[in-house]
Amino acid sequence: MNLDFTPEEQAFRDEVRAFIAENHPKELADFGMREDMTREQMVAWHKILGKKGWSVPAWPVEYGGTGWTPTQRYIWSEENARANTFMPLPFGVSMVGPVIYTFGSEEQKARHLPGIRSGEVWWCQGYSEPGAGSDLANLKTTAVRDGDHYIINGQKTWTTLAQHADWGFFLCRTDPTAKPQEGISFILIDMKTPGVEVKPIKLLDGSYEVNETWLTDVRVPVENLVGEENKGWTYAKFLLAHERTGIAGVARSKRGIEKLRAIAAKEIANGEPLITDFDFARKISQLEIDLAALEITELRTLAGEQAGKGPGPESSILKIKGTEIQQRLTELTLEAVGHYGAPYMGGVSNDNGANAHPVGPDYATHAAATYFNMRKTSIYGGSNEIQRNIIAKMILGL
Amino acid sequence: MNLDFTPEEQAFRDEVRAFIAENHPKELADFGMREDMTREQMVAWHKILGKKGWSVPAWPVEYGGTGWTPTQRYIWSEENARANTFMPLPFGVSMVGPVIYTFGSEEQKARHLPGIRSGEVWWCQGYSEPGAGSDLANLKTTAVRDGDHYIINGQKTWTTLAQHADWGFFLCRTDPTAKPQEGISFILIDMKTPGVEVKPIKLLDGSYEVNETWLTDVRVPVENLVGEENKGWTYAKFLLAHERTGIAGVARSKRGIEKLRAIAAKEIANGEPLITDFDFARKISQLEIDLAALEITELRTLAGEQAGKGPGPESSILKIKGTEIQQRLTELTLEAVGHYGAPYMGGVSNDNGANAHPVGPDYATHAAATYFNMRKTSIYGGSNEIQRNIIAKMILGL
Amino acid sequence: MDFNFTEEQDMVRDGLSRLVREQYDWETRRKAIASPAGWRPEIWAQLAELGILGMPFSEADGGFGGGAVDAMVIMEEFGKGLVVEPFVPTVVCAGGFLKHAGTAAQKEEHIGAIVSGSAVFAFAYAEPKGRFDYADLETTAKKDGAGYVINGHKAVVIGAPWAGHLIVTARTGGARRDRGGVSVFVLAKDTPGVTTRDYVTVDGRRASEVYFENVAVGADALIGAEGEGLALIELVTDEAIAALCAEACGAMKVAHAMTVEYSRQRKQFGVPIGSFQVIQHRLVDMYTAYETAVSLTYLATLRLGADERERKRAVSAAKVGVGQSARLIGQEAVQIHGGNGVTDEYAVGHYFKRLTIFDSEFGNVDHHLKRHVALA
Amino acid sequence: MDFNFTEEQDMVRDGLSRLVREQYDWETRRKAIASPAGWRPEIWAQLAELGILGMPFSEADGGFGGGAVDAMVIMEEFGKGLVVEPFVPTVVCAGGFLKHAGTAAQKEEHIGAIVSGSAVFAFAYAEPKGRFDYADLETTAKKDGAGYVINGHKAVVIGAPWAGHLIVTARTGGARRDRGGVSVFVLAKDTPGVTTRDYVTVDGRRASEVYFENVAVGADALIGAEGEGLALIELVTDEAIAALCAEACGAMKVAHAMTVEYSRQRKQFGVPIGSFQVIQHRLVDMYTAYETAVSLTYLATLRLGADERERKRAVSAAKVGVGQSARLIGQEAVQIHGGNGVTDEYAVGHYFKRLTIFDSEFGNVDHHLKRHVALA
Repeated sequence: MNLDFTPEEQAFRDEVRAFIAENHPKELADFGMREDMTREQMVAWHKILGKKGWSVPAWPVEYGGTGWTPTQRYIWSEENARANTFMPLPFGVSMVGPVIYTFGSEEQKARHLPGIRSGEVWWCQGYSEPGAGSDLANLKTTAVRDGDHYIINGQKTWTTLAQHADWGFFLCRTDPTAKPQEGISFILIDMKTPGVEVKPIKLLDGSYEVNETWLTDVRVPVENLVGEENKGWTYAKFLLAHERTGIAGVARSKRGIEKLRAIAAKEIANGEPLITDFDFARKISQLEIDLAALEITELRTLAGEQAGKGPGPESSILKIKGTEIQQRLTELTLEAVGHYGAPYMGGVSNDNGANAHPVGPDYATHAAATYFNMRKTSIYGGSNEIQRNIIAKMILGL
Repeated sequence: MNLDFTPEEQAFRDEVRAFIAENHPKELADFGMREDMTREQMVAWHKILGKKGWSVPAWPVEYGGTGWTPTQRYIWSEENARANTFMPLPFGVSMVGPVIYTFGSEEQKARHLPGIRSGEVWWCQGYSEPGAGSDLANLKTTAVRDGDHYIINGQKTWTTLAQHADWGFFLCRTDPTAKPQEGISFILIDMKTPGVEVKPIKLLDGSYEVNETWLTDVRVPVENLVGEENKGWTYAKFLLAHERTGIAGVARSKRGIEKLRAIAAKEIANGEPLITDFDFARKISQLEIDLAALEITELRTLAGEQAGKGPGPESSILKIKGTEIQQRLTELTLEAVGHYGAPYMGGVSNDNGANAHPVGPDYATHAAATYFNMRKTSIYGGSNEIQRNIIAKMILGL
Repeated sequence: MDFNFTEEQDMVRDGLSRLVREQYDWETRRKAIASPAGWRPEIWAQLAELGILGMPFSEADGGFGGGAVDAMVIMEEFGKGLVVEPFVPTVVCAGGFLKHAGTAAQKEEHIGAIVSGSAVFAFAYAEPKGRFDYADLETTAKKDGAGYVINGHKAVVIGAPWAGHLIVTARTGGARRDRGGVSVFVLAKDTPGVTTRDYVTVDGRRASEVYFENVAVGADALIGAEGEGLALIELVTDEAIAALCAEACGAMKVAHAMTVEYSRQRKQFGVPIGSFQVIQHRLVDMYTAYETAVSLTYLATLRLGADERERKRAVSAAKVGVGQSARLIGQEAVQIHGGNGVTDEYAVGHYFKRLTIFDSEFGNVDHHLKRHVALA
Repeated sequence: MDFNFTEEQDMVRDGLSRLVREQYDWETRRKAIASPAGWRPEIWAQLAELGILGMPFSEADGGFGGGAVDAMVIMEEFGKGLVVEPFVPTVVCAGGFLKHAGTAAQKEEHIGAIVSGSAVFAFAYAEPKGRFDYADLETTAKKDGAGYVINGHKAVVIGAPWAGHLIVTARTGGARRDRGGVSVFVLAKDTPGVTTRDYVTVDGRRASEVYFENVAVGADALIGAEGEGLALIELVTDEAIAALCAEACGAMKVAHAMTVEYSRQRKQFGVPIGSFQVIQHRLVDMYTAYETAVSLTYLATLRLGADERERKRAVSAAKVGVGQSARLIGQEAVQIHGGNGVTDEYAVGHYFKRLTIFDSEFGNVDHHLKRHVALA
């Protein structure tokens, strides 16, 4: 048992660091919020990694994965966070990809995996519905078989970045007579199909990153069904467990703490830099300690996965602690900027009163918006309350 | 609306202060823990107040109450805490007394209220049973009518200070066929009746303040039934609401904070008195702020009672916050004494390895024992979880 | 001791409550804060008519002889409706400076105008580098003949876009952060040399960066004694804090009530989420936090007239405790609302945003916990 | 990076686990700690036989060449059984001083005796006024010919009633709290001038106040260089902290498991309390706290060999995080056990007590949060 890198691991880190330094577009490192980026900017790094063969490290090698050890994947995350890269979005890489290569047909693999790897195809997730948040079993969207098509009707919500999506994966009820968790199917939909309508939802921070998606008599070929009909719940649970492992966000939070320290070094409180105020420094230290614990917990989980245990209910801990830390970090950052948290500065797409140019120091510009935005993290991907239910049931046996 | 004392209130405070100064036995002020006191010492102040007519201030005047305003009762608590008096125990004064004068017969009032007022008769409470903590509806103790007696059988637990008790009030099931919360009766039992057996329970801190009480074929005259048979649940709820108002313990906690400050002024941390350490001082300030809020909340509740609202579910807030503050206070006190929290020093009655004489500074002697002992406060009198259930149901309507 | 409101206070509450209910409904508010003006002068006129704007002034000064408790009653109702109109800057802050230290001429000139609704003020005290230290001023007022010349930059001046006048703090002497040498001035916003950059705040109000470039004012612009303004600023900001705490209590009450109601309506797994014990206990903890905030707001309000140490300790206790409650209630209200809680459409998120910004006004939780410790 | 235990470590764990299960059952433990001796030398002998006492020493010194991870494995098992025998004072502390800085003669004299179980040590570092500052020493060791004369009073010396030898820290020079001038000595407890007052601790161990009155020791009693002992003390106490954190993890694991089991058995309102969602979520938060503690214990243990700053930051992070987890788990375990949790009869309360005292050993949460900040 040890935490040191082997010489091989050090060499890998150097290789990764050099690759990033040479290939990552410089301008991408400077965005404060995703809201300010174009679609092209958001997929730029993904495409570069696709060419390099590094866009889907966690996938099995046969489908384009890198075969990296947990330590290598840890190094990869660390180095990307260090360079503030904009990593491939999870909807294809971490969500539908694993479902397709695990449960999909050979045709589906051949058709969809290359676009996910390369970053050419943008995916979105159609799980939640207005009446069913974390309670996915209560789905109302229906897919009715009509010859070799499904006719899909319903409304999805919180479809993140669906405004850019080429394809979506949707949970639809195919057997309305079955028990709530049965009779659900996992269906891939081309977002350009007639009847698919995407309407952005304005969020608290002024951004438009989620959408309502209406499906009205959408005709989808039956070959877009993944796995077996009515078994969608199984795939959805598989996917949620996969989604949770990435959600800890340790490397990004580390970088966030560095930025917070830099802000606190510039802000003056009672005549001295805020960072020299013991009380504020104490709160940063507490956050660092919590994050150090999370980091080791994640590494232990990854090591367990390598030893053959799949991502299990332990990943719920990563989700809970990871999001708590992200939220606390943004809260402290807002606290650090003092009065300049108040000016309203959303992203470029903001309407309705956002200030066109930043007020106050650059580092304050997005502090409030980021704090507001990050409240979502304890709600989405299975709310933290649901994660506790999962742990209580699956780990504690209650 | 104001917080200042009127001239009349100031005069009352002076009167109370003078009375305490003249009449409170000096040696009673110096006990660190109840465990070290004899029965006579525990009732000494009660008896003095009984003679003065101040032992049951909150009772209706016709039964011996003082008719004080909420402000006067506040002053009374404050002044007693200031002098560290050992106040009358609640079992007679705040629990069974109000039940008797509200629901009891004239005979019961005449027989029992004088002894409660004077402090001559010591009462204990027989509510909890080994299988039923905060869930009083699950009582197993039975009272079976046999002519003009009840024959009572069962086991009670957590009967506080029953080892000294002359009388006890017990909840017993009189109709085994009724629904759980019905069929329960409120019965007074002379603790010298054959078949009553009291066995002390050793607590974590080494003290013996609670007991198991066995009732084996105990014959109790039917005139000891309070109110109607099978209506005991109503009286029990009435009593619990009464019990909660006193439980906030604001005045005592204020005094506890003063003592904590004095300890922190003597302890040396990194070469300076601990009280000058910002981090420790911050924690005391936070406690003071929480206590100030609780104090005003209690005063608001008392003012509401005076305006005709009886002690309602709001008193659950006082119980929750009051016990949280008491627990936090003892936790900080233990923290303050550093290494000298470790020596084991229970009360004089301790056996089993407690150290015969204190180790370290006097103020450290009871720090750990008090911390351990106070964990009970969030459990007894209806656990804090039960209090939250009550608020959710009675105030929030959930 | 007395915890009852007077009949007049009950009437003020009822009247304001009606105004907010009838004229400050959510859609109307949304449109108003998104309009170019960002507020509704007609609401301001009605507040004047109802006597709200004159409430805290003495009858001798042209007001209605109310006090801190009246301001508390008013602010709680404003909090319930997330009212953006600048009562605190105008009535509590500017009004406070004028009534505590204004000359007869200053009172004559300004208080009547405030009471009648014709004058709106903003209080320019914060600076880019001063954070919560009222004495950490880079803005200077240099003696120039009988008057002063002001130079500096004031940050996040709430309500300034709507204001005709400013109260400005500036250093007339002493070194940075000295208690001595701080002075307070009143001046018209259109005084030559004053420029502003106006913007929207995240909680739906308007604010400005205010720049002073060789702004010449007369000796009559000075409020109170030259160089001795700090104690006055501390008094007025303590009064403002008590008022803001009352506003926060109003906002918390509504956020909590909305969340209780939502948890009754919203179903998951076939039952209302309010039937889950975890949600129930969290709603209870929010309720307890609200009651705690109300009690501390009473304490601060009722101690505004006490001696300095007692006043400051009570006010800091309130800013700490109310700030902690506001954080808990705001965050939990959003969490229990789930996805809907983070949308712009649902009102609850806006209560959360207002409660968030409340913390940074006149010193946050940490700042006031420090002040409380220092006065132990 | 590697998170696997070696086969040998797994064997050690299994062996110790069996010993605790078979010979350290609750009733036997209860009787032993209440006996006049307060511990069981026969257990100590078995630990020697199993090779546990020699584990962290190099083979050259007569040990079995284990390291910090081995100590972690051992301590976790001790924590599960609330084992009171003095492994930390003897093996981790005394052993640590000897192996890091002992002379060949000192090693020769003491390490073999520790490994064989014939020598028991206590570490006398705390003082009535020094709290958690190892350099705040009133105990002095004055040079006297070739040797030293020690005077002072050491507080709450864990395991001293059972010890034949003491490790003592004393000031040989410098002013109070100076980093320089601190020295470390080893001496027999029966050295003339050493007196003790023995007592029981709330977590079922034994400790002493140790008084030194003109205690003359030879030059060979000094461990390491005179006056340069502080860095050595910091290293050894960091190792002790990592070991105690592992012990706390073991105790937390059992306290949590007991509570989960209790919540399955105990009924209220006709159903197991473990079916209430509030209890479930609190058990989950305890579980999460436990996992956090384990991770930080790994971090501290694996960083004991790192450079000083990194080592101290990791160890302080662990003492903070494990201390916070210990508090949460101890308090919640008692709360969920209800009345039974506060009785002497139920084991859970004793885990709570041990986890409580853990916080004050070698610096509490606040102390280590400060050290963490200072090394940021």
